[in-house]
Amino acid sequence: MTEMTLVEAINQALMYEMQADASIVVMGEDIGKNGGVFRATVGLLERFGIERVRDTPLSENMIGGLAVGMAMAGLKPVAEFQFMGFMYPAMNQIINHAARMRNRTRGKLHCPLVIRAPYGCGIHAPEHHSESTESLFAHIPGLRVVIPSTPARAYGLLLAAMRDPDPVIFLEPARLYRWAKQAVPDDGVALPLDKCFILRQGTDVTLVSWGSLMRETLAVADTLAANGIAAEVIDVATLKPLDLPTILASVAKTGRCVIIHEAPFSGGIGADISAAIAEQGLLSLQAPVQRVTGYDTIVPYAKLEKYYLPDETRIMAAVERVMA
Amino acid sequence: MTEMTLVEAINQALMYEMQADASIVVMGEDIGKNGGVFRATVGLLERFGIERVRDTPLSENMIGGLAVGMAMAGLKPVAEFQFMGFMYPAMNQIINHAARMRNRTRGKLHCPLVIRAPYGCGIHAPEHHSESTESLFAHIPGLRVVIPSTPARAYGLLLAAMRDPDPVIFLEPARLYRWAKQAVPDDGVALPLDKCFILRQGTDVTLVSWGSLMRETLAVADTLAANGIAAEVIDVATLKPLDLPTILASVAKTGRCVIIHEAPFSGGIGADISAAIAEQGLLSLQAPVQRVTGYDTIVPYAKLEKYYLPDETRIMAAVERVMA
Amino acid sequence: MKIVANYEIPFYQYLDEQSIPAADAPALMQDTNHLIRLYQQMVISRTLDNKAVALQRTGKLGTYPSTRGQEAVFVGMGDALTDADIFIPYYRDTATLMQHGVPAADILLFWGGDERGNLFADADKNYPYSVPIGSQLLYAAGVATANKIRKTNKAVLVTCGDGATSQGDFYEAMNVAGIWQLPLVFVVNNNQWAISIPRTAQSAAQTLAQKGIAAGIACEQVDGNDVIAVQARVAVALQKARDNQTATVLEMLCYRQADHTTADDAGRYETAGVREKEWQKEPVGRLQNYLEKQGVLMPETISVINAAAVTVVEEAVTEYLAATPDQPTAMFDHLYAKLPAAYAAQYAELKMINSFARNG
Amino acid sequence: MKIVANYEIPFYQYLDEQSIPAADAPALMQDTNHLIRLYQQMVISRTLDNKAVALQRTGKLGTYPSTRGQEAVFVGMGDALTDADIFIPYYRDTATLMQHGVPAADILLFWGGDERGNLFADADKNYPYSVPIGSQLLYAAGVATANKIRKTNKAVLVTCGDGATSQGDFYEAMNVAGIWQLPLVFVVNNNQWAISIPRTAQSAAQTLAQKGIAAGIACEQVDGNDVIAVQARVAVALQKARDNQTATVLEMLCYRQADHTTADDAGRYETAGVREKEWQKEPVGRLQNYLEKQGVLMPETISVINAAAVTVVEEAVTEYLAATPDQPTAMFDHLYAKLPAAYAAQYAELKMINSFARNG
Ligand SMILES: Cc1ncc(C[n+]2csc(CCOP(=O)(O)OP(=O)(O)O)c2C)c(N)n1
Ligand SMILES: Cc1ncc(C[n+]2csc(CCOP(=O)(O)OP(=O)(O)O)c2C)c(N)n1
Ligand SMILES: [Mg+2]
Ligand SMILES: [Mg+2]
Repeated sequence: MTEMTLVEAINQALMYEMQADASIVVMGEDIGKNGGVFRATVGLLERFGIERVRDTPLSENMIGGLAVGMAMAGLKPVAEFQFMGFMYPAMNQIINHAARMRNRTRGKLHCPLVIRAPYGCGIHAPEHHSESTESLFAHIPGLRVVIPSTPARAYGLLLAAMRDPDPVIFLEPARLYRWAKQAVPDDGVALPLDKCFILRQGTDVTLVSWGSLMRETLAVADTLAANGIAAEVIDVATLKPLDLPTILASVAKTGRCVIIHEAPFSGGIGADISAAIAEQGLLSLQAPVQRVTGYDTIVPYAKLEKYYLPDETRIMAAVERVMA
Repeated sequence: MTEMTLVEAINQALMYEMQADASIVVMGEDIGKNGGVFRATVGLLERFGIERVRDTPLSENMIGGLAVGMAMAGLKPVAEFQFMGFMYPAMNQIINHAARMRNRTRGKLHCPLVIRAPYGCGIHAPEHHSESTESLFAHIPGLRVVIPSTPARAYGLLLAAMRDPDPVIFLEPARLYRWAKQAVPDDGVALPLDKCFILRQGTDVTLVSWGSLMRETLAVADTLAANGIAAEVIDVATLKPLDLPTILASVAKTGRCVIIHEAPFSGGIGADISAAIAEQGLLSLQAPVQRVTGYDTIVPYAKLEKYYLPDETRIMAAVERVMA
Repeated sequence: MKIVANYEIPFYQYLDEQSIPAADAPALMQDTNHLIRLYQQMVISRTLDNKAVALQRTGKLGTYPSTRGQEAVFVGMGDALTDADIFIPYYRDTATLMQHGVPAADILLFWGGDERGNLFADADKNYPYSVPIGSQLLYAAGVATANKIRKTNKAVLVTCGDGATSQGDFYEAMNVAGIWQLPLVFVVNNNQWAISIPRTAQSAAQTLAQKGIAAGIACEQVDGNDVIAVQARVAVALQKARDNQTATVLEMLCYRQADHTTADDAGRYETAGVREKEWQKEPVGRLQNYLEKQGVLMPETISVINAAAVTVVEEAVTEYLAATPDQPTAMFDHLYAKLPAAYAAQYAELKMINSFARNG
Repeated sequence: MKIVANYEIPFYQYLDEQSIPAADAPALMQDTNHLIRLYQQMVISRTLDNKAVALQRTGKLGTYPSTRGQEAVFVGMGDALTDADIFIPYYRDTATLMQHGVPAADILLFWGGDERGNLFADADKNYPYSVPIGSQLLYAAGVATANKIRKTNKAVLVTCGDGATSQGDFYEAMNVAGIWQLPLVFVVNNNQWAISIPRTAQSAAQTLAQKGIAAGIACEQVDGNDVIAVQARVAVALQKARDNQTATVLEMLCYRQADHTTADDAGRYETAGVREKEWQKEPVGRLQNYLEKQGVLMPETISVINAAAVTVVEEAVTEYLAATPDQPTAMFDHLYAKLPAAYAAQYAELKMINSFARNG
């Protein structure tokens, strides 16, 4: 079985599902001949042709609108946005139409579309190439928001997103695109879209994260294990809807929780999780929940971005605080 | 002293500050001769002329961009969006430029603009006229998000917004525009932009809300008072930055807290507040914090919207839960 | 310096303000039965419109946008559309929807504040109203793209107002329609106002039609008070869309003979006398005059047509007013194909509160 | 049917591919000193560009967008701009910025991933780079509006690429510039590519210039490999902006003689041989030929110009590489005029962690 990177797994999922489902149309800027700026769509044009692999004019609002229309008219558009920081022009179509069309028409029309975009900092790219604004979408009823953190989960979750009858915002951690390889069988098996993944069982503390910071979170769990502390590690993966029961059950067991995300603190999804733990699990908590997040500021340009991103030191310090 | 409605207080603040500060330019759709669809800008055109009271072409993205440019070039634009549901096309300019220009240029340029929009449901308007998506802006570093709930606070906070050197999203509860009148001296005195307002002192429970639901929240406090329960009532008013110390101090005193907002539950700012109370005030809490919010769905059209909006019954039920 | 490109904007009018036919008028000008059908539809449209305004005034309908004076635009389009075409309206297109199969009662239900007023929505025929100005133009391009990819040979017709042409959406939709050769017809209902903003304050472009030049698509201006010109030019554009897979933008010149909506008061911004002057061009009388001069429309027939329109409208009103309220839980029933477990508790709470309300 | 509007798109070229001057060439064609200055600036631009690419390849610079082959566009504009004009660049406009007063070292600092590379920003002269494609066009309209309101008599010049013309922003900015009569000049650097998407896939419009017709503003196509035409037409447009408060859009035809950025590989999508063919039209050689044929540019002078350019660039590189790193806390220092108390703890944490890092 071939080992592959996260971005290769994305590609494999697109290939698989385009083959399986003729209604899928992949589109975006530079996704055709160029294979996408991160090479996620490499080979699709050659295999499926220009009707189904469509380079678009340079307009994100238009891409959003096209996707909404195509979805309503019987196709399954999978639109790539080059970076999450360039999704904002499409917010109107996403919020005011994609998320609402099923409800508006009481089910007569719906918007089975997938919007893919790399997100997150740490790749030394120019300004606006480093956003983690998943909160903006996770607040919108009618959407699903999904963030994979490994090649295998990227494959299974993207398949699920493409098979879901409702709009899915699928955010890919650019920093992990080529980080580690993993065997990803091309078996067409989708993963559930509203379940957290328990990556490690543990009894002492629950570490909750998603996307790019799963890497540091797992590293911290390793260090803790070496020190005899068994951390339970949860990859939230689907941010909307949020699978709180899995998280709550874990914290009920461990009594301690650290939430780690890259997005700014204020309005981050960490707040939803921390609030739910406190409101529903108050009695089982042995220490206040700790959140380790991006700062409430703008991700710096390449030279300083490493100071923005939560690292193992900051996560470990938080673990120490909940264990104290 | 004249008693006036909230929307009249907005108008008074605009009048005052345009008189005081020649750099203020008010603009938007139908804000000139028509005086704004809610009449917030009535009389401005006649008094200050078409250079400073500018009806724009029908394009929100353009209004956002114009405001950013005008602000950088030495004016203080105050842009009206007709409804919050029509702000999304301007997100790109707001998030990618207004919020970042000062940081990007290390202070050489900045964006002292105010974006005003009515928000919230309950006015029997068509779809998209009922949004409460303040969370989307409150997550963005570099912005301020302000929501008044009375004529006097609308006046004082809007003055403060117009005097602030950074971009302010100023959301006006449409449901309260003409609800109650209040004496609002035209004294040009601004209110602080990063402080919660304690509307009532109390020792038994803290009720935290903002905007349109302050009305129901205060009504519940009245009912509670009649039953011998002293509720402390806080109008958060500025959602970004969030004045947590005031809220935490109150909850430290009362040990119980109910947060009430109109926006959907998931990703609502109630989560930030609840999480902070639990994380920082765990020991003083006598019951888990309760949140009473809009449902995680799309605000229904006029006929059903009353079932969406939290009412006194739902708030009271939550109070009973924390008091139990 | 040399000239590398040249463009002309044509204006089509087949029946002028004095109801005199133009020399180049299409065959439709002689097709009496067809013209009487158009007349009838305009009468129904105006009758429904008057009724809707009255319902709103008495609290029986929500905010409503009148179509008064714009009947030729909506009816001409509705007539040109075939059953196989797809229609994507903005919020003012009630007449076109009715001609394209939507019951008048649904239209009232929508403006009454009930999502079930959108139940006509159908990917193969009519799409729901769009309230965010201009946004429908982009998803219309998506619908046209899907139909092109799926080789359905359907034409898509999408509409917007003059104000909407200032949105980037309008341009972006035309641009992709041009480069992807989409079977898409854009109709701009230029009723001269976007709430209080006159057409002349939206753009320095001499015509709105010429905006199509920016996208390399065909563009025409049409007398929107001349239902014959509207019908004929829309029909031609739809045919080109079906046959050649090309896009067209048509600007219809008319005048909003009413406030923007029932929530508006045009008295604040409309110069006195303009509306009355523009009324000389209004479409219903213009066609009626022509048909009368032709001797094919008698006073008795007009009475019959008016009475029939009243009947149609009254039936719709009765049906609308008889509609039982939707369930509060409907707000969750169609949020997702299947409500995620995460929202089950909210659903249950809403249901419980409401059952109390019903019982209590 | 009658024709109600007519438009023509002119194309300006004063020095053709064979370096032969046109009959209608402006006085600039005879102004040897001025032409040599233009030549010099293009040489500096190309020298800096080569150096920047080399720095990136050796890990000393971040992703960088080459301006190779587009020197006439940027230098022609930079020359036409006066000190009193305001320039609003997109991300590729390094030469124009340099001519308008920005030190080359700042440009390197920006592409090195340091916000201080934007320290030239100044509401009265140059605005910072804009990365979200097309967005600068709208705030440029805002800057022009402010200057018009403030009666500064300044002209504003804003630039974008061919790909950017597909954004609604482009159209919306032109539209408001038209209706508000803004002193604003739009220059489209049509280098034929938006990353891998050719100009021909962006729009069915025969020229990008004609997009201005949609906004009722003047529009021209210019040979963007002819620095004389670029300079002259931009100068005329700026003058009209200052004198008449009117907007113009200029499409500059050139060719991107490089990958999109150093992160791109055009080999994946660019047809072999096209770049070489287009090189026949490139601007630096074209002007050099002309000046040599005129007998005003000697091989020695060329050597001197080249050497001087190398010196300018080397000095900038030295300064850039010597820049001490910014403080991590800088990410908070300019977030607001005064950091709200709510973020003080985060600031303190960041500062503390960093002081450990420095000490430890
Ligand atoms: C994006 C957006 N902005 C603002 C509004 C509020 N609004 C409703 S109708 C209207 C004017 C539309 O004018 P026009 O496009 O000419 O259409 P008309 O109503 O005249 O038919 C405005 C500004 C809206 N619905 N959507
Ligand atoms: C809104 C937005 N979408 C996508 C990108 C990614 N991107 C960077 S440059 C570019 C192509 C721009 O082409 P063009 O406008 O022709 O300018 P050029 O780079 O050729 O000078 C794209 C798609 C971006 N920066 N901003
Ligand atoms: Mg109109
Ligand atoms: Mg280009």
